[in-house]
Amino acid sequence: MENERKLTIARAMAEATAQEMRRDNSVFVMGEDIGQLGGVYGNTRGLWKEFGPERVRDTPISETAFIGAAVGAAQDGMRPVVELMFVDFFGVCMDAIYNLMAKNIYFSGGKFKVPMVLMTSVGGGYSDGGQHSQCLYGTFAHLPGMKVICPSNAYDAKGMMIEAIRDDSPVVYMYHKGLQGMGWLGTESGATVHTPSEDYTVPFGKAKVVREGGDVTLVGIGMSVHDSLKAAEKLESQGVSAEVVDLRSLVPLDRDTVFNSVAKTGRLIVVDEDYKSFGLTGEIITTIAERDISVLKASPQRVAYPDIPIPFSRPMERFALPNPDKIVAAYNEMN
Amino acid sequence: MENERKLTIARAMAEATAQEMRRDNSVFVMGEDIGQLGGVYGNTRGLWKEFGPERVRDTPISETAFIGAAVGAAQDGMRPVVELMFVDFFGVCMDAIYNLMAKNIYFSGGKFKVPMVLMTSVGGGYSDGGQHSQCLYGTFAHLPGMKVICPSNAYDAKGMMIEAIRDDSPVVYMYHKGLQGMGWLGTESGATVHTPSEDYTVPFGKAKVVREGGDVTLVGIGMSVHDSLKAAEKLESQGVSAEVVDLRSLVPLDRDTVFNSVAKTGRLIVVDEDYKSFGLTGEIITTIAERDISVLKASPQRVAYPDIPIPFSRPMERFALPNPDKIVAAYNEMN
Amino acid sequence: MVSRFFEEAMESIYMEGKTPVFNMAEGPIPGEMHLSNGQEPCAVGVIAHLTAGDIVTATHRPHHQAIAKGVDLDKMAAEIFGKKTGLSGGRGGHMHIFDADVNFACSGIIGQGMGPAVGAALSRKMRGEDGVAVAFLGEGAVNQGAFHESLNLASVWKLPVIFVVEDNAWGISVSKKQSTAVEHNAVRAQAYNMPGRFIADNDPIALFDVAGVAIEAARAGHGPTLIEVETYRLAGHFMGDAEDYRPEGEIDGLKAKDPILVMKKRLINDGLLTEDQHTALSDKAKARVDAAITFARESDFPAPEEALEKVFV
Amino acid sequence: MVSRFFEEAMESIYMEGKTPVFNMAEGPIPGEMHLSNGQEPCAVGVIAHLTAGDIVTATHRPHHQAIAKGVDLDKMAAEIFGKKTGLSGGRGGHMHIFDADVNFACSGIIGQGMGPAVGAALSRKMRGEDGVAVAFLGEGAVNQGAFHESLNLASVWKLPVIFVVEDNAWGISVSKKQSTAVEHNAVRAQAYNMPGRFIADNDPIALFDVAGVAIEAARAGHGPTLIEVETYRLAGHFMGDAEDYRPEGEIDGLKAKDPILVMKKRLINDGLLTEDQHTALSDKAKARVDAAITFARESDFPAPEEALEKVFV
Ligand SMILES: Cc1ncc(C[n+]2csc(CCOP(=O)(O)OP(=O)(O)O)c2C)c(N)n1
Ligand SMILES: Cc1ncc(C[n+]2csc(CCOP(=O)(O)OP(=O)(O)O)c2C)c(N)n1
Ligand SMILES: [Mg+2]
Ligand SMILES: [Mg+2]
Repeated sequence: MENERKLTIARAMAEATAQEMRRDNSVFVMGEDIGQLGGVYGNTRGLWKEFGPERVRDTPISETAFIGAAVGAAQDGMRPVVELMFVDFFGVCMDAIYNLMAKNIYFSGGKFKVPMVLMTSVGGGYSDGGQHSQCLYGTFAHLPGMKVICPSNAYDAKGMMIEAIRDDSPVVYMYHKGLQGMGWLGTESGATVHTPSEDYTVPFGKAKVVREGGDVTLVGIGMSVHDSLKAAEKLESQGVSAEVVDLRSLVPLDRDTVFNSVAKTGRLIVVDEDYKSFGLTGEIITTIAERDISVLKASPQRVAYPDIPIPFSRPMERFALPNPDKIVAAYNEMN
Repeated sequence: MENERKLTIARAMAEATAQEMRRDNSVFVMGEDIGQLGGVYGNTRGLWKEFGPERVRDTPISETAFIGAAVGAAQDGMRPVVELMFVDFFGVCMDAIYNLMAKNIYFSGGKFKVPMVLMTSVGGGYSDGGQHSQCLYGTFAHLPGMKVICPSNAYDAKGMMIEAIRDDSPVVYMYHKGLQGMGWLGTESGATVHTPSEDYTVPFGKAKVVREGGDVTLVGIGMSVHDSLKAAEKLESQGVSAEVVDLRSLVPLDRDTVFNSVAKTGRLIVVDEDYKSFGLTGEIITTIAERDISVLKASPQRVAYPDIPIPFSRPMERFALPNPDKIVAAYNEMN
Repeated sequence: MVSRFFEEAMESIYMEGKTPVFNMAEGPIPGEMHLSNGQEPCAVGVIAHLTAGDIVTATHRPHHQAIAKGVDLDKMAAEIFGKKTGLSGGRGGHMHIFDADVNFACSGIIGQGMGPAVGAALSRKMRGEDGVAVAFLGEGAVNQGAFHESLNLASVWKLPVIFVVEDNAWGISVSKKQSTAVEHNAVRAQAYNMPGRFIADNDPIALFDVAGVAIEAARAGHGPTLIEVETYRLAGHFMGDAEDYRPEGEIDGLKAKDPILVMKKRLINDGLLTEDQHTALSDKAKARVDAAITFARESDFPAPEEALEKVFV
Repeated sequence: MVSRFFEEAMESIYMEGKTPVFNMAEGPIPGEMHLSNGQEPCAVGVIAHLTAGDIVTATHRPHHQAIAKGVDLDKMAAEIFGKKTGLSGGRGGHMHIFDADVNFACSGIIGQGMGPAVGAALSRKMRGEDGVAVAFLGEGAVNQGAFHESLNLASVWKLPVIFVVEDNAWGISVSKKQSTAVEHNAVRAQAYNMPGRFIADNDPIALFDVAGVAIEAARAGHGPTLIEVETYRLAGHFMGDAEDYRPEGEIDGLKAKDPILVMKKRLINDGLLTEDQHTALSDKAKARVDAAITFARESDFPAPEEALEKVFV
């Protein structure tokens, strides 16, 4: 039945992009291996066949040039959807991203629009080593001028992609490899959900309470939402009722939803696959602490990636990644 | 008298580098305009004359190549001191910094050493616009594998430079333009202090209580230490005794000193010229909150740069920058 | 026809060389100030071929390029003064001159404008609309990775974009010789399978001709061209630069070649301009600039809180 | 002499082509796996001239380069298996093979090895010590900005460094034609005022000769050389690549040109090798590889907490 149609995130992203491309000629896709190959993570599959190589453009390995070009095209009336294959590669093109894409609206006093989507894969867990497994949520969210989002499931993935393409400001669309639903990568089945075939948008800056509970609030994004949900199940069997908040977007950040949840539960654990220090976990905890510390019944905790490069070897990588057991342990150790 | 000799930070950095270059032939300096010009911010003045163009090497505007080259030279037994003229330019060479310089020790299991210093100017306040005024403390401190430091005065600047040059791991040495003591830039006189002429080191990972107080802890780094000290004076006249902590290094971060201070005062304000969200202020507040929330008598506050690109126009830039009055106001509004 | 262009060019050249905006570093105009004195021919020789619909991406030294492109002079001056009436309400400043009406953008990061120029050209090509993009850069910027990536991309996709290198022999204090493996950057065009042209001696006429051919080729779908112009930086890198690194006598030598004076002499010698006409043009240009400065001075500063606006649209 | 090099080369070539490490993507070896089958000549033809003291920076496809450089085969296999006995105790993995003993480093970021090679060469030059650095890269990597910056820098400073482009015609699914404005990357050497040499048809002997000249020139202080080698990627970009983008018949055509087989035939035809000698060499290489695999398999995994060590030294 149509309304029970389930998609992977990869297919949801591709479908959203295709629908927008049909609707609006100014939308086009650009990046490495996003053409005939359909994207290393499947998120452009089918587009090359339908729209051809002019609108689904494979690029040289020249991220600075093609992301810069996307900015120029966006300013000139196009709506590029550009892929940075792995977020780990941001270092070769960050100037085009944070100093150009993210700032030209401001520098022009709002007279230039920069309607572009920069999509990029994040996350590890499959032994791809220290230059192919990072999340870097904090790195992007820290720098002003770009919206930063990451869906945890296919429904959001589609709606947020359409929202991103229609936005006149630049959007960094992060998608987690472990949620993509690619056969050759282990995948989280919870990400493959009912996804309507018509177009719809999911607005940015609205976190979602994906599980209600009264004893502790677990906050995550992307993969860590699923870790949190699994931890909530485990806590349930301990008689603890956990609420889980899926941030969905980091910029803009829905501080109210997180605050309201913590105001209710009194306890907060932030779960993050990005590096621990100077990042997402600190921001979320501070959001509560600076607003009203009295809502906290215990010291808030974080379950995050340690401040180390990502190790290749499986036991070491597993040790470093967040997981449901660590979340449960963090709860049990809360004072 | 010798022991009352005062230096600017710029001169202290140059003196430290010269002393290490005399001591150790493997030390050399590389960057744009660090030769005959002596560095745009004066921190290599005199070196070219003493050591010549082989050891004080002007480079093309090729940050990726010369920072990458510094890594290669460091791995091969040299001790490069490299300059990225403004931290704002990190985007053109961040791969060489965070994915290469910061990770090769780990990737090699500690068998490669990467003894290099990447010095870079930070900070605004003189209307240099949105691509020449950033601090980006959080951006660098978030990514593992590099030490990240910033002196607030010439004494520390010299000792930390010598410490950095002798370190076998990469050190990002940020210096604040407004503290450099360059005639043509407004300068903070509190940064120009007694600096011994002999060599000495200031260890990383030790914050310094630069003013003792009992009612509130103000935490800063670089310029924000001076803002905090001025705020402390103002608070004093209100009858409030403020303790000021100069972090000095972000990686490693001396969490204990901050915690102990807040445990004593019960109140915390973090001052930061870097963007507010997902950065330094969140990390410091969380450091306290996660360890023991009960030491906090009021919601901790932050006085930081808003999440906007840096505006050029003077009234707008002044509005956005932290300053002593904002710190005092934050204290007065604390619940 | 050519003479009309000459005069248009003259007007701009003259204005730029004299624009008093360029002489202020302190007081009302804080921050870095990169003057383009001496480099005017590079801008006018190329931009004279462009319409408002064409795209220019400029550098940290953008005034001559902006004026030649027809950026609103009042608003530009006001922007440089940080006023509310400035092009972007004071958010950008001297290194961030943006004028959507004439498709002009710039940036303070070396080499950053090249990608956007390629993209704007792509945009026109995809929509089948007329339009050429011109990216200006210094000879120092040629050694930045963005140059290589952008020229390759422009060539592979055969886009209507022109790269103009203003070779003033210096990147701040680092000479071209110290920084660049080739004598002429024009030869680097070979690495991208595109034409590379060298214009000696800051000559706006020669540049005008070469740029005309390149721009016509671009409009006709024949792809990009790289143009290198030998030019002169008559001032310091930025205001306040002591320039100790310059060999003795260099500046005096260059001042004798001031393109504004050279051009004046040439036009008068060729009988295309009389002293009187020159004075009239000169007065007109000066008046225009004075008006812009007055506008800028008299405009209000933005309200401080406006800093928080226009991060997103 | 030449024949001795031939045999050394043969040995390495043969070993690599047969190295069973390369054929495992799942189970004991997770993560991406980029095989170098078919590209062995590029590595041996150059590295045969190097000593352990010389420097090599390799790519995401590093096995052939590592083996030719003399990286400890046991420890390398163990690293790829993620074992404690691996070169870096399992922290690096297949894209991060580091062996300080033979000055070998690599990286998973396209173009990242070029800067470090320039720097290592600078280090030797500054200390007046012998040593050449060789940076390997793919033809796709040539379009990355780091290429341009590094070649220019190496040339301006006249450093002993060789850039070797392994042109296998593909960057994952994007063909060289789609990505590169010139037919031969060797011509790009002109943009850096350095020699550019092209080696056709994956020929290790021709490469050996050209590399010898280049390396000797580098050692003699004459600066860098760019070498482009036409080579063949016999496998997918990484294990699991369906390769739908390849034109029909391409792989079969390439397989017929498998350099290991070609070389064997050539040596036997030239009377430099007998079938028996070949079998003996082949057995020896296989045994060496088997031993490395056994070592890797039998080694222990690191303790999970070791992940926290070696961030700094
Ligand atoms: C990526 C980057 N690196 C360094 C700088 C600092 N910087 C500003 S202008 C300049 C020199 C530029 O030389 P050139 O390109 O020749 O232009 P010119 O100043 O001569 O007009 C440098 C190094 C910068 N703005 N961006
Ligand atoms: C900066 C960067 N961009 C993209 C990638 C993803 N990537 C890995 S290998 C590859 C293709 C490389 O092609 P080439 O340089 O020809 O080497 P080959 O794989 O053919 O050996 C790409 C695009 C990367 N690792 N780094
Ligand atoms: Mg120049
Ligand atoms: Mg290739």
